[in-house]
Amino acid sequence: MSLARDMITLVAVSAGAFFFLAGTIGLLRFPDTLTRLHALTKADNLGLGLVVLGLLPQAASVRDALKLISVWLLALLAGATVSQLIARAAREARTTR
Amino acid sequence: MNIASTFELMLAAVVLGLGIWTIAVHETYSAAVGFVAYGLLVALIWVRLDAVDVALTEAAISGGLGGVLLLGAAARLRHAELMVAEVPDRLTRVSAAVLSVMTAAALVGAVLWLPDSAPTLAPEVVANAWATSLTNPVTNVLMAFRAMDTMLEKVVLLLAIIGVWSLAPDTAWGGRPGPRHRADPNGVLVFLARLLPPAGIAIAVYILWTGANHPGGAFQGGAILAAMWLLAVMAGLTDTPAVGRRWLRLILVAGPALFLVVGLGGLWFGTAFLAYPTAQAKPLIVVIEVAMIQTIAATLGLLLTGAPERSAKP
Amino acid sequence: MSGVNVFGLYAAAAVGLGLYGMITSPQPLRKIIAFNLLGSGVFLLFGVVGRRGAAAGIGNDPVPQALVITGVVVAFSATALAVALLLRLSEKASSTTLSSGPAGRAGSDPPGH
Amino acid sequence: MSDFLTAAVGFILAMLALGLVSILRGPGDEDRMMAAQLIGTGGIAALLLLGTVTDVPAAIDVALTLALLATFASIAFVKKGLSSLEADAPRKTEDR
Repeated sequence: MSLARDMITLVAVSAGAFFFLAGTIGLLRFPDTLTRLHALTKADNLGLGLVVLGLLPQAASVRDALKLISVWLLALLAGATVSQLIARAAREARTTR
Repeated sequence: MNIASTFELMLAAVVLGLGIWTIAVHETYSAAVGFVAYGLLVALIWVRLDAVDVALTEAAISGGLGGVLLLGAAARLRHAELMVAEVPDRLTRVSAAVLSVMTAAALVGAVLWLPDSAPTLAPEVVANAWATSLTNPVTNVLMAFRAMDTMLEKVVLLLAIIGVWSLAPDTAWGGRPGPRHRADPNGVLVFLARLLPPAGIAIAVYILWTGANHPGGAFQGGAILAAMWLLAVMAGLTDTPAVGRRWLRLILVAGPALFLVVGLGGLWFGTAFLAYPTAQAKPLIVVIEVAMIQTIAATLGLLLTGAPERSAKP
Repeated sequence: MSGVNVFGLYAAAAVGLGLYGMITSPQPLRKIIAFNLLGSGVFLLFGVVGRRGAAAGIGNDPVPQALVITGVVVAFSATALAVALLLRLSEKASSTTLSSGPAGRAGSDPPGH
Repeated sequence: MSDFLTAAVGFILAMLALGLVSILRGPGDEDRMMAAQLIGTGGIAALLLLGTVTDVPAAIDVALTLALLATFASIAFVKKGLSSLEADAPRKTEDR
């Protein structure tokens, strides 16, 4: 049982780390603001989600597990809305520049 | 060198890099952005130092609210600051560098040569925890053993807000601080500002409540409440209140006033100023904290919005 | 324990950096930011020393922790007051330098109105 | 298990550092606005892993606070980075 839990953690956290890697490569390599924003919000939010998924089997209680999930939900909400606002700011800056 | 200490080196390096960026970067707006990132990341160091109460405070007050305060000022001073070109001469910079390096070296010496097991008050705090029946040692120190410090700190907050308000120009005396924000009522920002504050308020109340036995408390919860209120203000959902309002002033003094009343009650009924009767210690502390979270949230939020700028009458 | 010393060394570096920035930054706002960095270094020094005082099942001496929490709030109040003074100064004098050089060169109105 | 999670914290911190370098380098303010967003994901992931490794369950509460404050800071970045305060104002070329 403990082994199975550890396996889930191992796989999910590794996958999460991979998405953080992908997001960072995107940030470093993509040419302009909008594509970099895309790399940041999509890949990193998925990475955080997988890390949360991997930590769920290690959580001490149901309450901790629920809090972990709400951390991810908050991050998703922030990613979805803030990225739009930043993208608009970027477009405005490009048209007025 | 094992994995754990490599991670610590890396965390210290990231935070140091942000610190250097904050001091060295040319533009003030970028420095303020760097400082926000710095303040949020320092919370990780505090978690590693096993001081979660401080981690919460640093993340909420220092990084979040303090960073945004500096950022707002940087945005408003942007045009004025570009004009300033008087960089200090070489001699000043070199002597400043020498002084800074010497100070840092002295502190490094202190860190390295002070005894590794420092004298500690932790056992005494634990031994006296029965007096309040709270199990979070930091809350015990803040609210009971050193309650005087915490009460005076509320007075400092009050003095700061009086100082900020007294900078208002005559035309806006007692008026509303900050500009009136507007946003598309069907837009993304308003959507977020309607959705996030309920969750934020629930989390703030949870942080206040859990502070009795686990890390948390009125400061951290109050800072979250202030951030949620400012979010609604930035989305144009609500306006800042005119600072001359009586209800507002009542909220601002409620926390320290209740603290003072309880303290004088200790002098009257008990043995000393701020001495809680043991049986009622926990309810009294909870009542003070509930009053304080409102005062703290209002004070922090209003400190961020600054001096009144618009007349109270629209 | 050696790992925690890394943060002690970093805290000393932050104090040095903040001090340097406070002396050499020409803009007052940068001085305020540097002051906050210096403060953060001092708080971390408290944290490292408190970590060494871990005892009785508590990972960090609660008394310095409480002092740091109080310190963070007081530093925030001081920063808010300093920023308000600075904004008012820039409105009044249209210049944010602290030196007595020729004032009135900078833009008169803060943006955002 | 603990070694693996510590290594994961280190890796995510390294990614965070590289990402911060890229974001802070700019060139524009719009790029720098992403800084708080990056900490809202990468920093929180590192924090949650760290809390599990060092057995500090309250780290999750810090993560909740960070998530809220990072969002707040992001909105402030967007608002303050623009010359006008109308970050989300309706305009003619809106493609909603």
